[in-house]
Amino acid sequence: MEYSLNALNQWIVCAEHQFKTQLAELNALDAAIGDGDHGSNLARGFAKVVEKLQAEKPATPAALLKLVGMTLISSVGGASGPLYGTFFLEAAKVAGDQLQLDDAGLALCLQAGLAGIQRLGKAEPGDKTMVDALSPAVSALNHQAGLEMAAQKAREGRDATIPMIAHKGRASYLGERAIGHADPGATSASLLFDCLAKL
Amino acid sequence: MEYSLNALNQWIVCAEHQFKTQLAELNALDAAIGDGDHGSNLARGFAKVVEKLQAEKPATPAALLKLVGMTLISSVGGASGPLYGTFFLEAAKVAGDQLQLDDAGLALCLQAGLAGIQRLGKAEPGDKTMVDALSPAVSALNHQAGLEMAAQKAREGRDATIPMIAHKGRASYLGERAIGHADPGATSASLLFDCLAKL
Amino acid sequence: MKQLVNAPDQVVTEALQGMALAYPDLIRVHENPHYIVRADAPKNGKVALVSGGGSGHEPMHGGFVGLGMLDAACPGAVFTSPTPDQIQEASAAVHAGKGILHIVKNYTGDVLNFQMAAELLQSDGIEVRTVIMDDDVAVKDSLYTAGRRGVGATVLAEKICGGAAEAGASLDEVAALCSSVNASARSMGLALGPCTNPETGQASFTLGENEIEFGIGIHGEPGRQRIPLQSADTLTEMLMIPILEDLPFKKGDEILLFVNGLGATPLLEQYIVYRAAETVAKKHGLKVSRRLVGAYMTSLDMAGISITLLRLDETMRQYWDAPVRSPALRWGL
Amino acid sequence: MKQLVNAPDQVVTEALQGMALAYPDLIRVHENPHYIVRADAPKNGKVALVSGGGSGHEPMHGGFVGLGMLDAACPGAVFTSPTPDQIQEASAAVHAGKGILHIVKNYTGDVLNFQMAAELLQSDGIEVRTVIMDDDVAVKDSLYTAGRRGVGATVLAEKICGGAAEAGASLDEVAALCSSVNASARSMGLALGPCTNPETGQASFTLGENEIEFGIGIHGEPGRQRIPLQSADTLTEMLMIPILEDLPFKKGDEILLFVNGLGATPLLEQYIVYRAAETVAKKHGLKVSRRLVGAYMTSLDMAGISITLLRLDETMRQYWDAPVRSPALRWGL
Ligand SMILES: Nc1ncnc2c1ncn2[C@@H]1O[C@H](COP(=O)(O)OP(=O)(O)O)[C@@H](O)[C@H]1O
Ligand SMILES: Nc1ncnc2c1ncn2[C@@H]1O[C@H](COP(=O)(O)OP(=O)(O)O)[C@@H](O)[C@H]1O
Ligand SMILES: [Mg+2]
Ligand SMILES: [Mg+2]
Ligand SMILES: [Mg+2]
Ligand SMILES: [Mg+2]
Repeated sequence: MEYSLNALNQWIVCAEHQFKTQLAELNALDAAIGDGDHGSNLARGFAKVVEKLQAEKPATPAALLKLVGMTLISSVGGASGPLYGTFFLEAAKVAGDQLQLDDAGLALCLQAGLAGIQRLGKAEPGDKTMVDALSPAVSALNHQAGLEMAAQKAREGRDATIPMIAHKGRASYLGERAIGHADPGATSASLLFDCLAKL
Repeated sequence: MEYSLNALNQWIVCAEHQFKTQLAELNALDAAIGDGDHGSNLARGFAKVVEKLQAEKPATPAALLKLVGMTLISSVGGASGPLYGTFFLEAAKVAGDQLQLDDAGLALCLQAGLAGIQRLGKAEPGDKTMVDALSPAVSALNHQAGLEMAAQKAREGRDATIPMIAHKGRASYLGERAIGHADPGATSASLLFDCLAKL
Repeated sequence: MKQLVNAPDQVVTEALQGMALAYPDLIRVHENPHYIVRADAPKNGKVALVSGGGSGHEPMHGGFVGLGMLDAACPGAVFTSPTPDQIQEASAAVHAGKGILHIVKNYTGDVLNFQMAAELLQSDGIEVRTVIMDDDVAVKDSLYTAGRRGVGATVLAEKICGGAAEAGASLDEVAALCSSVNASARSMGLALGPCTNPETGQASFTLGENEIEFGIGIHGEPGRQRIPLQSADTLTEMLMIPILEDLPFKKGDEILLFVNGLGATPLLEQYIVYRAAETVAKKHGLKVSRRLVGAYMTSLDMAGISITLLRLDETMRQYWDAPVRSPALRWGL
Repeated sequence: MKQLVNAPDQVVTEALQGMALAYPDLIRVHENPHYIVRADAPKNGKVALVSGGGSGHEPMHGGFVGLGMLDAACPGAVFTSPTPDQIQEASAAVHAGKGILHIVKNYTGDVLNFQMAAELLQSDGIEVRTVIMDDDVAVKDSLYTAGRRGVGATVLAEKICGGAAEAGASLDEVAALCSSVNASARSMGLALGPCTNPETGQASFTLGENEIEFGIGIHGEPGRQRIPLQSADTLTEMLMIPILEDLPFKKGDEILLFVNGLGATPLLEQYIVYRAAETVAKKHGLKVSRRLVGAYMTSLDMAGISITLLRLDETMRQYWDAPVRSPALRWGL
């Protein structure tokens, strides 16, 4: 499959829609083991992103991904702002000046994005963060398993955070009390891959 | 009937017991149209009074009534402290150096006490205060109707405050919202007369 | 309701002991009876300012004891005015020969107890003046009520008169200034929820999901009216209009605007209300020249606010600006 | 939950506008992005101190902007750290050529956003040092967590470093002093009830009739442990012991004792806790030489308290005592 500028745009618009409609659910997940704002944070950030995409109409996948990353960084705040922001910025770097991405290209971009998140946040799989959803999903893409399978892996990764103790982010303060709750960042990451799978 | 030092002492001990056991009820009445402390105020004051009576063993009715009044003034605070304190101080003045009071003497004492309350607080019957229970009760005593009848009149006076709008004390801030609640001070006054009737 | 207390009947005593420990350089606390005095009392050459009232309104009044404000404060039981002997002893302890001003909020209990104390002091040859504060416009007709309550203007009067007393004003002058502050100030408040008296453990009233008490006092007594919650701007305007009309405040008046948190209301919300209040004041042509925002007169853990406007003259402004050094208000020193 | 707001998404903006109106002589508020600077910024000849974090902790940090304390504060959305561009612009606005100290509470979001901002500033040739505050002993093992949270010591560090910066200390000196305050301070808190985020309208957690959250943070995140309510003295001791043992504080140490109300807790209760805390400190042979009691770092309308102990050395004591003139802390001026 090929991912045109238009497709990437659709991806982000879908994500914006997801975060807006799942705002309360994401906040509730975050309230259980964090400070209850993850949904509000992403809804605010992606609303701004869509507004900017419409105003600035970036001309390449890289420009689009960079715009998304910069906007998230400057409008989300919290832990997820710099982390998701870096995800898109690093992806943009790999996208270079290609006018559209193929499957392998997309996988490389998202792989770089994930690496950026891990460099910044120092989280490993098993720490109960967004990395637990992103990592298996990106890995599926790397193995040409397809978007549907990647999204499936992201959801499994999210579910796998439920029994975990957190070692990063606010949930890590709770010790064993974090057990039994899905990580909000892993949940939002899986929503991102759900949107990718809809392309 | 004659009221010995002992009888007056019993009266106050009964009142102390009543206010202690009715503390929550008096507070609840006061919460509805005031600040919810009338029971606590009187329980605190009369506990101190009984403590002092036991320690100082006053020798005359006047000394006893004065001790009650002084102690209420110095330990109750609020509106009811000075008012009930004055009631007993004024009664003490009339008791003079008599060693016991007869019916007429008691009536004169309480009449003076009521006058003291009205001089200080400027309340008239109908203002929804303790005066509404005290006034008919004292008047019954003045007409030699007996303690039982006086207590009965005090209870009727208390009940008569229920439909009233208040013109004195905290309840006056409420306007029409005071309607439907018995005045806490009228209620405590009727308890005082109930104790008198038990002598 | 959960509270950080030990024995309910020791709340005031232990809190006072805590204050004594927390402010050793500013105040001294006396027990049996309870009162708080300036660490350097009696302060020669000045009129002594004494106030008091029920506890539960902290920092008022104990937090205002110090240089440039009160000489003594008498805290009663929670929401219960202090007793005459408490007031008498506190007053005697700070009297420095230039007389005593009692600043009394207009509640039956406070008025009666301060009145008795004043009589006791006068019979000991100490000169006492009393000013009754009654700035709450929520209480409409003083012919048929115990009269307006004393609320936020009390904080302003204590600061301004404290400045004057520190500067050497006579008892007559300080009393006249206090009356003039009272006559030039108006207040009104609202509550979003009740408060809980730690001595009784009971909430003062119950409100529906979406109800507020409008025209609230500061003792947990219900307000004048129960109305639905509205936006901060609307509610602020609803408080401001009766305040403005009552004095009335007139175009061009210079004012001090005081937005007061009643206890549990976050500063974030107090600032939103302050914004709305100053906006309304300016729309009415007033010149806002001095400001105070914060929880200075509380009702324990009540959520809500009150607004006080004071029309300033030059004397008031000067003594408002004068240095103050108390636990709760401090500047210039 | 009822709150005094207009539009939920305008809470921070309108509150900042209210602050700007309330303190025209002390601060200036910038919108888009949001930040607060000293009215006289940039202040020549001094290191610029910048802090920030989510809103909802007022007066921290905006209330600490002013002479002798912060040069700028960056408020994020409620409980959400500010963004890098906000921090960058605020820092650039107050930079006076002597470099910038970022005082950052240790939360992933704050750390990452300040880190990005520092990189942006450094690439513009502005020297930036960052000190991460992490004084909360409720978070045990930083190997397996995001590390200890920054809480009450932040207030103390901002005051003390502000004093040093005002006195002309270099960036290295101010940064070293800040690290030293952090290394010498320990804190812990508890909540009797949740707080309600005005942006979402949701209570942060639900507690039983008689339960409290022990080891609470300041963002409405649940604490370390849910335990039954106990007396103020017992709970204070339960907070004090882990604090004392952690540093550890030793017999003879001179300390600053800071009892902080989390929002809805009345001063009456804070004083009761202060009394208990100073008593425990003295029993452990500590010399309490400086004190702070009040709601300086809040979680909106959360009922609860936190306790912070700082081992003072002479430098810290001197700069603690130095004049400060900010909306929330003021003395000597
Ligand atoms: N160090 C980290 N590495 C990767 N992800 C992290 C890290 N810390 C936190 N997260 C993610 O961020 C999510 C929380 O984001 P959000 O609620 O928006 O920010 P905050 O915690 O600042 O309120 C967590 O659920 C987790 O997935
Ligand atoms: N001016 C007055 N004259 C007579 N009684 C009064 C007056 N004002 C108040 N009271 C009585 O005092 C009672 C309240 O007493 P209490 O609750 O102890 O004091 P406070 O109102 O100061 O809290 C009222 O119910 C009323 O009966
Ligand atoms: Mg969060
Ligand atoms: Mg009462
Ligand atoms: Mg009372
Ligand atoms: Mg957050």
